[in-house]
Amino acid sequence: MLKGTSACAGCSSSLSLRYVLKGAGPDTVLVIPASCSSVIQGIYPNTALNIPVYNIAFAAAAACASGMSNAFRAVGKKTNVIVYAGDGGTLDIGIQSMSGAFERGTDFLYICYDNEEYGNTGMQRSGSTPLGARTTTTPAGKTDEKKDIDAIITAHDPPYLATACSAYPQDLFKKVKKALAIRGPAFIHILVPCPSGWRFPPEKTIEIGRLAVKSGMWILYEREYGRLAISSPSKAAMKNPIPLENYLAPQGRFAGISPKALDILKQRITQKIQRLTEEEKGIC
Amino acid sequence: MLKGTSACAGCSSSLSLRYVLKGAGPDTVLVIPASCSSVIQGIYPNTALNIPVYNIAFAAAAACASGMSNAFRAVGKKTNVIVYAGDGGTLDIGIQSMSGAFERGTDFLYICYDNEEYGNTGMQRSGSTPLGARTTTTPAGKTDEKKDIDAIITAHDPPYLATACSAYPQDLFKKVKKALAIRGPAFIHILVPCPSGWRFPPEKTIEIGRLAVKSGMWILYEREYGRLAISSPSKAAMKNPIPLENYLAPQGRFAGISPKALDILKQRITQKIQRLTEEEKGIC
Amino acid sequence: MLMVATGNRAVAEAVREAKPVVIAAYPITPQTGIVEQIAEYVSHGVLLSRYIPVESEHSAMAACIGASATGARTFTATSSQGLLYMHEMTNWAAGARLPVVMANVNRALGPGWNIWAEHTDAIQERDTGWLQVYTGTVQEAYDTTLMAFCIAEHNDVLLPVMVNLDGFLLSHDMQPLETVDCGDFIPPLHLPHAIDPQNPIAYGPLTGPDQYYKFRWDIERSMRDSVNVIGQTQAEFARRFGRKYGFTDDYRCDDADAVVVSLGTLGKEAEVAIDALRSEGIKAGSMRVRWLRPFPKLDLAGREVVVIDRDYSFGFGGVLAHEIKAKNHIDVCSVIAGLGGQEVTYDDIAGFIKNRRIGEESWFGVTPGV
Amino acid sequence: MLMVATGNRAVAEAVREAKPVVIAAYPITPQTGIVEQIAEYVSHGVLLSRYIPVESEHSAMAACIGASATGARTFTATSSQGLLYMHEMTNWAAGARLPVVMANVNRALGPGWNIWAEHTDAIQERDTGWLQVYTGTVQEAYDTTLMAFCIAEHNDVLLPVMVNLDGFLLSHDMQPLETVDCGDFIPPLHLPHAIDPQNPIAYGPLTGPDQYYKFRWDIERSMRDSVNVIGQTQAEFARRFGRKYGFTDDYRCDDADAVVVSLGTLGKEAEVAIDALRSEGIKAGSMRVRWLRPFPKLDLAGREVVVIDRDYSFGFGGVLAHEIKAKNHIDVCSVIAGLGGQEVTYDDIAGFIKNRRIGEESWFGVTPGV
Amino acid sequence: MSGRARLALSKPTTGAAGRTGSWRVFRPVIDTEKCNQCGLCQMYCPDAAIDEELNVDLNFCKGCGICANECPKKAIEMVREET
Amino acid sequence: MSGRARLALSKPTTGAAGRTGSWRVFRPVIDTEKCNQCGLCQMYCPDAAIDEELNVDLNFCKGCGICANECPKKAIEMVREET
Amino acid sequence: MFEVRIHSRGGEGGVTAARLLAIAAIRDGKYASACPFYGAERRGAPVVSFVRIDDRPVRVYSQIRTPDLVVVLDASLVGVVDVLSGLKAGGTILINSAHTREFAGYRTCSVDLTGIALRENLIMAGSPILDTSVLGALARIGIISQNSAKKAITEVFTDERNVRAADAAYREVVI
Amino acid sequence: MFEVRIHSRGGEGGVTAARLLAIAAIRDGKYASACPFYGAERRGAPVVSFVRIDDRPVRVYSQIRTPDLVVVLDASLVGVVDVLSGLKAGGTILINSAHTREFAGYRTCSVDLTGIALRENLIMAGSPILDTSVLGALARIGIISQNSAKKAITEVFTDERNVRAADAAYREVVI
Ligand SMILES: Cc1ncc(C[n+]2csc(CCOP(=O)(O)OP(=O)(O)O)c2C)c(N)n1
Ligand SMILES: Cc1ncc(C[n+]2csc(CCOP(=O)(O)OP(=O)(O)O)c2C)c(N)n1
Ligand code: SF4
Ligand code: SF4
Ligand code: SF4
Ligand code: SF4
Ligand code: SF4
Ligand code: SF4
Ligand SMILES: [Mg+2]
Ligand SMILES: [Mg+2]
Repeated sequence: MLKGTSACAGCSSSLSLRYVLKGAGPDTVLVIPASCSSVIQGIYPNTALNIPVYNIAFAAAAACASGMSNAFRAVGKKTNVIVYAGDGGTLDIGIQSMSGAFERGTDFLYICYDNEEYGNTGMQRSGSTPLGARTTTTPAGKTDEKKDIDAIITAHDPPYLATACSAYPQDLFKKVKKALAIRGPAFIHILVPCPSGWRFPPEKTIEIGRLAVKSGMWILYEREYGRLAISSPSKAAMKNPIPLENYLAPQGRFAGISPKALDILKQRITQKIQRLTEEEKGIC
Repeated sequence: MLKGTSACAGCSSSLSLRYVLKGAGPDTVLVIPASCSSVIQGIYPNTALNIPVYNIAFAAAAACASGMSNAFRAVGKKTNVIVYAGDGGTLDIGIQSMSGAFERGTDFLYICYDNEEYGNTGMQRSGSTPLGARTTTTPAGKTDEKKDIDAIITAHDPPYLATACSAYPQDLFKKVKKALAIRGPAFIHILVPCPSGWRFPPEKTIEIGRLAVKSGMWILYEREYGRLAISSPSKAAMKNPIPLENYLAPQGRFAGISPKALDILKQRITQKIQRLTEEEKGIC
Repeated sequence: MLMVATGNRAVAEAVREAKPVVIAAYPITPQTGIVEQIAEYVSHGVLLSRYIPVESEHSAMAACIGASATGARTFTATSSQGLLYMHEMTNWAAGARLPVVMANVNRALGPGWNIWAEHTDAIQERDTGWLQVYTGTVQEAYDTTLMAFCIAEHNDVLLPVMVNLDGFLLSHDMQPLETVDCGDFIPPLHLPHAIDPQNPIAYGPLTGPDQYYKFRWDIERSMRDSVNVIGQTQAEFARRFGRKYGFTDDYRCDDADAVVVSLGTLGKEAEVAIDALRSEGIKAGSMRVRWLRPFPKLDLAGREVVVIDRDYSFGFGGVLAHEIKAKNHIDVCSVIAGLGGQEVTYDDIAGFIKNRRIGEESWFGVTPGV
Repeated sequence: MLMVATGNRAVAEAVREAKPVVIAAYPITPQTGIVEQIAEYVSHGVLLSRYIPVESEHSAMAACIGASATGARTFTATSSQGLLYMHEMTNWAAGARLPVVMANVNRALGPGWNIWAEHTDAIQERDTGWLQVYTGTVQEAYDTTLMAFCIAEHNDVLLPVMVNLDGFLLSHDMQPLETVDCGDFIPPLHLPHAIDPQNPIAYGPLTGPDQYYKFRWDIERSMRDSVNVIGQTQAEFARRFGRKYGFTDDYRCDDADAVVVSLGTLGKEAEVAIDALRSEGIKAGSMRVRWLRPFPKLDLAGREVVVIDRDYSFGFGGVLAHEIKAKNHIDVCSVIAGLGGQEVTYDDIAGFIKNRRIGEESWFGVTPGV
Repeated sequence: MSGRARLALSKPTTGAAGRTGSWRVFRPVIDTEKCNQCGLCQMYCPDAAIDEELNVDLNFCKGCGICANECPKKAIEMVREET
Repeated sequence: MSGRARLALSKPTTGAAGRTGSWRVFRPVIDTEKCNQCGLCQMYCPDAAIDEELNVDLNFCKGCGICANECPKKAIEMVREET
Repeated sequence: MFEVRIHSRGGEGGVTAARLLAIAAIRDGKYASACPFYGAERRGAPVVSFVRIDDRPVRVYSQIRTPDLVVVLDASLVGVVDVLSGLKAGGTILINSAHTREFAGYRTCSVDLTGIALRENLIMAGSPILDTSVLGALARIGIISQNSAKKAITEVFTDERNVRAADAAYREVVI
Repeated sequence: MFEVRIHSRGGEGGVTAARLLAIAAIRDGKYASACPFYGAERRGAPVVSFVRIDDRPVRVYSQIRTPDLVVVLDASLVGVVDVLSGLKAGGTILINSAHTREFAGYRTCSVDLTGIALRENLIMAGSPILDTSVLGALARIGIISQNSAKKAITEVFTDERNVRAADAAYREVVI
């Protein structure tokens, strides 16, 4: 990725993209649906990305990548086909094409960078917005819970699925490499704290990501051919998570969150830690 | 349901619909996307259904029902809003609107009657078609596995989810009643053997459904507020499933299934039985 | 109340006044302001609607359809890709005879991505059975949205209405806005075919070749009847609130030798061009088409006509220009200008009029063959 | 080889001959036969394409776009609701300048559900930058599908082509079909802007107001250039395989006083009507429009023209009738007939011609005001 | 619902798809001797063509044979229709 | 890729969105005394504005302050830009 | 132009019969078209197909109103649909029936195609297949040559039994 | 018609400043329109807004090419964009700057809005907010009345500090 993008200062989606590109290497095509990334890449006639990028309609990324992957494979090309889509383009409007591409066993890597909002249109609620978070369409805090896209993808039984976070770029880098080494559909879900939408000062971007992991609100793991492995930053965090409030407090979007919502968020963390811990044990 | 529909002789989707209507009672609106059910209900100016039925585009059932439910609730009406959709309208083209409606906690019942194919257009592959089954678009047998919609919905954590089968109409009837008694989104997934598409004689419709359950290829259960309960017909079957071949052999669509596909199907059954058994134990 | 508002805000204010029961919408630039403002109203209890934060525009329209089918007033808003994505459902809403009101913020179509004003998004919907109106000022966007509910829900119409406003140019322009207390101006909606849980009816079932066309004809019949309803509604609006609207907004046309016809903000900008031309002694006028569906009778006889299309039908031509040709049996000078937010100033428009060549088409900024 | 085939089968046979690299399609009545036949070919290894069984039409077109962007030949087929559902992506394919070939089996739009022939589905796509051709016989569906690949992929065009066939009437009609060995008739596809993994380029990025319209103009420029390409391709096809096609299919028009203009099978049925009228001494002819985009020059001067529209633009009129009016500066007698598979016989068509009233519109089977 | 029909609205009608009994090739005949009134045939009939009193409505029975197949008493025989 | 441009195709360019360094209000200044060369600032800079030798490219540094915030040695100070 | 209307039920092969008839006519050197009229019916519902045979290409797509020949593949349809509707005076009706039938004013031919199918065990999804055997009867009536009838069947089906069934029908049709 | 162009960066409040100016003009009994020119830029990128003030309704939507007044909310934009572009001869330029500036041929006014914002602690997401204070300066220059400037601010913001900031700017602007 070249310097001088139109991403907000402190944007961790750009940071992630840097490491995705690093991990992917040269023989790669990126498919990008409508999202912050369609803007971050630059305006015609210039782009900040130095691999081919195919821009596509919001709902269509996985299907487009399906066609592309099949066309490359048909002529014997191994080119990596990577979707780099936001949470809206994955969990909401894009879920149909994504689900279909996974069902058909498409040979591609689908990356969802999750800023828990529609960033590009100015921070509206998405299916990925957590309970209690304020967005411009949930000015009093979201009343529905975050959609569990990882469980949804897991239900499609892909050979590789991982979570990552922009605050741990090396971990992300390794996961991208691993995902691309595997044949068939792979999925990486990256939490990317967004200073503009989450309302925290841009210099806190990494810190917030770390707090997400340390509080257990975000857990880093991979599931390879169904086998779960908790990634090291989360190993410690899961044993002894910091108080969730430490993660929420610096973020304007959680200001005034109701005790009830807070409680549910905490419960979910406990449940998720338990579930993943058991799953990891259960199979090893 | 009135007599004289245009369903094929021996159609178990019509049989299911009979029991859905019975279970739902009078204050009910049915939302039906493009599917066999859009035809079964009858041609203008006649219909075989004696409650209001709203026909809607293929991809749009859950969203339409969302709007309907909200409009009824806004004026204080408790009218049951039930989607009666095929597997294609649920797992494939309809998954976006369905997933959204579940995420938003819509107060409705979504029923997917699963004939494991696009019946209305003449038995093409759907995401729900099992591995190895021949359809008109998979003339050599499907090479991808059946999408696990129950796991996908479970990931949305609805208050109620159940599986059913047309061969057990009383069980279905009870589940419909229970689902409608619960506030928020409920899901019932009904396996409906289709003589025309699965290529077995129409008189075997019930038998085939029973074999599906007895072989463990289809497991009857409900999950109420996250608590799993295996339904009685499957309790026995899970302990001592009959050979899968007994289920497959009478069906033309599985003629000549590859040993590899057969093997995977069997593995999946074992895994699923194990997973559900553990889940049931784990939480009780 | 006199405030300063964007076009988006104006639409949201009108919706607040019209009090739909259900609003389902999906954000998209440059419409987002409408959705956000409505979410704000709803969350503050200023508006008692149910706001459904759907996961796509296809679902937005489907949700409006489901709600409207019960007899509830509904509203949505979209733009560009969003409008394209709901195309199946816009057709459905019209066929189901549901008076959904939608604001569409006109924007160009990708690829390349372009978020600026163009009418092609709405123009591609002109066959669907929706009434379409294009607005030129913030006040008009407000007033027209209010009237849209009256018209859509009128028993002689029962068809959805799309209120168009130019992306950014109008959606984000801040202008004086006089809001009204709408009182009983919009009568309660009584949908004759509302779902009644006690009355078993199957809506929109399979309809055979010897029946189907009759329902299509009924759509067209209602379209034709809507001409009166629009006229009455605009007259009633003028009576109550003092602002007059027609099927077109004519500016100094009466004695004009040349008339420029256009949609949306171009038609307001054109007025400035007309003033300039008039001061040069050129007798020109501007006719801004408000209602594109039903297509209005245009009084163009005896004038040379320049049509500016901020849209295009590839392999054919500017849509407004050709619809005028076909309906008015005249030839025109067709100018394609403003695509994708291309800047078109009043000077440019004055130039179009001065340099008009009847029977020819030109693309503003393009030298053919290059 | 002489066989008996349905229109659907003919399209599948042509696709087999054209050997696309990737086919992505979704079933819908009455197009299903195409998809099923192709799946059969692929599964038997008769056709070495990759067939992607997508989960919707939006995805079908998206997959074709992704594949085509790599420079691969692609094909899809749809109908009615499916075409509406992919509307966003048909626009995208054209804007991305990808020579996707699609068969569309014309069918009416819901609600009520109706699976029979009507052209409104494709007509609503006429602005998108797709070339559109309508066929009238099984043989023509086959031949035209072959030619569609040549035309779409031609360097002067590089736009997608939609081959239309009337639902059931043509898609399911079984007629003699002479298949060909197409040899090098369709040259290999060399997409100048194919993705090259070694060449970092961002496709279709955000494009500003001062650039966007230039790319739109290039679509139109290619549309205009396609006229030559179509002419050449049709000539070359005639040279190689002996069957001649034009922009229109004219039947006994030369000395006709009255000409009936229509699309698809209606135009073949009209020939029978013409024979009957001629035998009564009435000098009538039939002009069946094949290419609707680019819109062809029609030689209609001096004749009375009856246009049959199996489509409608509500609040406006029959689309073909009005496009002819606008382009040919004539008035016509507009007949709306055949919607939703409404039966239209040659006797009916003879009646339309005999009872024509230039300047009027009538709906077949409808008495207005009733 | 008065006034003109604006869209296709269907009303409940027995035989919405016609007298579907005519589709039948084989007809179920219940042997009341063998029958034990268990009601399974009624329960499983997809076309609701058997009523509580175990009368088969031959106007609408499509002859699928499910009732015969499921009858625990083998009390139903499928008999070829005369043509 | 030769010939006329049929669709918008962008080429890689440094500063695709202009000299984004001008967005900055505060500028990172590295105190080479305190710095231990750990590279974390470089690793975390979303705009890749710090190179391996720890030079900040002020043409493109947006001044987000992440580097300063993450520096374990507190070796980076954010200094208000002159206007 | 010789116009044929075929009455059958979904699943019985009426559409295929029409197709085979068109192929046979073409193999006889004529032009033909076959066109099923599709409702959205499922298996078992009455359907109708049309075949036109002519010396020049067929250009008509509308339904046949006044057939020269009516074929009834399922005798139970008589009474359910008006199979004689529009049949030209003196026209022919061919009916699948175990016993001979009489339709006043028309030339009536009957043949027990169902019996033949059951004999040859030509059954699919519970229904007897009648689409190939009927060609034999049509050849006997003189609509197509027996040779072309066979050709048509073998072009479409590999199973020998189809030809045998057609031969049987050729022999057994009662004119 | 009096035409104003405002230069700022995304997030600094240029659009709101334009809006407030239009409100104030309307409260002065005039007609006005304010129109940001939107790119798809994110926070931090240069943006430009336009305000037109007139005695009759404004009907122009195209950009202002020859402004009467240019407002520069972010002095760092000065070499980055041509802030003087088209400014009418003798026109005014108001710039947010801690020290006075000179633009030859124009009436130059400067005011340290950033300083005022930092003093009043008007900071959002790390950026100082300038949109309210600038109204004070504009009032002082005479584009709007001081009264209407205050009205506009209080119509939109409840926070007292905004009015204080505007007052400060009114006092401190160097003309
Ligand atoms: C069909 C359609 N609807 C809406 C939009 C407008 N839109 C563009 S990007 C976007 C939000 C994207 O959100 P997400 O996928 O989370 O990515 P982010 O912007 O957060 O990076 C929206 C709503 C669109 N381009 N297309
Ligand atoms: C957008 C769209 N695409 C395709 C179709 C055609 N279509 C109608 S029903 C159907 C299959 C339905 O399958 P399923 O949902 O499984 O229901 P079933 O027919 O099996 O009962 C299809 C492909 C359509 N109506 N709309
Ligand atoms: S809105 Fe958030 S995700 Fe989007 S560019 Fe800005 S910081 Fe990055
Ligand atoms: S195709 Fe199958 S599901 Fe559909 S009506 Fe026939 S039997 Fe029932
Ligand atoms: S044969 Fe089938 S339709 Fe007839 S009564 Fe028995 S179960 Fe019902
Ligand atoms: S299933 Fe058999 S035994 Fe039971 S009621 Fe029916 S006929 Fe009698
Ligand atoms: S301030 Fe931000 S953009 Fe500048 S070098 Fe540091 S991390 Fe990079
Ligand atoms: S983070 Fe700090 S210590 Fe590490 S290299 Fe950067 S300046 Fe030096
Ligand atoms: Mg996002
Ligand atoms: Mg199905």
